[in-house]
Amino acid sequence: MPDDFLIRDRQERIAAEALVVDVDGYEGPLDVLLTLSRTQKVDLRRISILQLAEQYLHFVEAAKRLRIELAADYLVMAAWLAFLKSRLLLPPDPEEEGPSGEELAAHLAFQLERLEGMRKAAAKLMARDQLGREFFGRGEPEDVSLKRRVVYDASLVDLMRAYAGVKTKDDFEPLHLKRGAFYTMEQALERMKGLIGTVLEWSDLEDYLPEAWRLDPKKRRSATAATFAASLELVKEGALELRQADTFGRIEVKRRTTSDPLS
Amino acid sequence: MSREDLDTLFEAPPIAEQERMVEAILFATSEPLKATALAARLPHGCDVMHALASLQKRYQGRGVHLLRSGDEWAFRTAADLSFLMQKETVETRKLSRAAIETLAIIAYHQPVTRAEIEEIRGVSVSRGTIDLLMELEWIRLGRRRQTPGRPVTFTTTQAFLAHFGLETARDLPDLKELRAAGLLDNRPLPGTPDEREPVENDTDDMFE
Amino acid sequence: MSREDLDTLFEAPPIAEQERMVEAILFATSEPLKATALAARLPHGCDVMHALASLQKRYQGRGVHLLRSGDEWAFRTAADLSFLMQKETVETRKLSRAAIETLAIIAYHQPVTRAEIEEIRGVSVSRGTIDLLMELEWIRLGRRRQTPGRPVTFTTTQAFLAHFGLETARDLPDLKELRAAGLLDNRPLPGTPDEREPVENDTDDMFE
Repeated sequence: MPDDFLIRDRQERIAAEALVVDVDGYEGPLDVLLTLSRTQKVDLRRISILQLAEQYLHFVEAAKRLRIELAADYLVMAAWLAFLKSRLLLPPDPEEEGPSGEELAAHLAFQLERLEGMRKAAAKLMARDQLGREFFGRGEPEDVSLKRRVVYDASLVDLMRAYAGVKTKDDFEPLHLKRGAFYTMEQALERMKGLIGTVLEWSDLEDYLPEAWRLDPKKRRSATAATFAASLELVKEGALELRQADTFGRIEVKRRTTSDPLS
Repeated sequence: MSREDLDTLFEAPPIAEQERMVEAILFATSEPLKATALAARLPHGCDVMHALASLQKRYQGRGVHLLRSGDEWAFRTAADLSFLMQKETVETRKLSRAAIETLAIIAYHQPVTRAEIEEIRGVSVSRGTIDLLMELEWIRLGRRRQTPGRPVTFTTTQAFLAHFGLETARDLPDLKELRAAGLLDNRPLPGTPDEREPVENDTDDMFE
Repeated sequence: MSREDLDTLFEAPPIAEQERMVEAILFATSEPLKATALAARLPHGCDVMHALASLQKRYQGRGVHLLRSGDEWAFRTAADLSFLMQKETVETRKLSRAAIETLAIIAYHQPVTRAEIEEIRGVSVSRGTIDLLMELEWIRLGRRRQTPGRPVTFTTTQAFLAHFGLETARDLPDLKELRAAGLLDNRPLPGTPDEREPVENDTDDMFE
């Protein structure tokens, strides 16, 4: 058989078969070289690149004879190895430029060792404990509920400017008669009548001014006058008592009770 | 061979190991498990109830508890930490003019009643404005005014001071100082864009 | 108010409480969480790294472990209990030899260009292989190489580390040995210019 010289023993035959499979599986010429190198049964660092080149060239020859279609890069590798082989066999030509055959051979050895190193590392990586295979995450994660929070942004300057705006508002208001600044006695009487039921102790008349009429001095004056007039009216009716300790002193009011003799 | 024979033939793992196993299964499972379902997944001879009880004890006071509901068991977040399970999305909004004015008046006049605020602003204060400021915890109810009707007053809060970087509300600049800072004059007309932006930035620096 | 003032104003919860909180958050999720994401969910002033470290210690030897991958943390069941977990095992597509080798080359040589992967394997890398690894979120695009053509590079991801239970890319099996043997060096074919030279420092990014 013409191919017999290739297949020297059983192991090599198996290797050759693997090669055919690998060609189909398209693992590339470097893969073929790595597989072939194993037949040398030496450390990759001490491999004979010359021998490997010959093995590879035989492999390509055999493939051709078996009419196995080889991809272009296998043939490129074959051409390169043929060149390398000639470099290694012939004495170095001092005239020639470029790397020596030894340098090229060393690099090919490095490539093979590196590929093998990566394969071993890949195997170790895949042999590690893996998520979803050896170790597992939380099977029933608890939902994180989304809560939308609105943050209101206001700076101190906003605050002060707003206050300044409010305080100077009057300056910018168009001129008009402010009728609202007068609190009538009728209004005061209405209010006092509603409140006297609660006034069991002497208390300051000013406390009975309506809320909205306390701060503005003009409005306060109007409200005080009206409330005082209304109180006098109520005293006349016998519903209220009124007293003032001294001139310009506080005017105090109190509900008049029946047990309380008129003073 | 009887069941008893099997029990002695295959020794059950030590209880600590059983507890680890139950822990791992309950952690990884996608639904609460019945003790019987757990037992089916454990090596022969394990005492599931014992393992569950000691696991439950181990998680006492932790961030996660082993809870039983009916005859099913599951790990659950400790109830007091449930607030951590909420993810907040934050949206920043500017306070409305009504709100910032109301807040300013409360800050400067506290304690102040609603009627007084209305008097100063010259417009009524909506319930919503007060509610918003309360919700922000920038204002709170003060003592009732000891006047007829005993109206509630509003004051600002610690959170207000913290937000605006003030030590006390007394640190707020008075009208004279506001004027000196240029905040009282050149007030933009309502509805027109404020052209004094650069001044605002200047002022900002003073307070940050 | 300065940051320091705030720190003293709002006191952080005690460390034991911080640990509980981290425990609850990590227990509730199946995805690894970054320490920064954890910190964002904890009250002000918490020391997340401290809490994580003491939590990790607490779960040593338990049925569930706290694993770190990159700067992400997650609880995972102990690998020695995998025999109990058949129910949880997800049937994953078996990776092709090409995909496994490509992944390993990217992991050990990152950041690495496609041309470099091809040089190492001695065969072209199919588009599908890269796509598959990207889809698994085990690899991602790194910075472009600053060489002519500015080729894209590939690096591994946090998800890759998490899947293989690696804390960092430094923990890859045999990394030291491979490096000592010079097998991770970039050694160009003699007589060809090394296009990676200007950015050699890049190569070790992931490992330092």
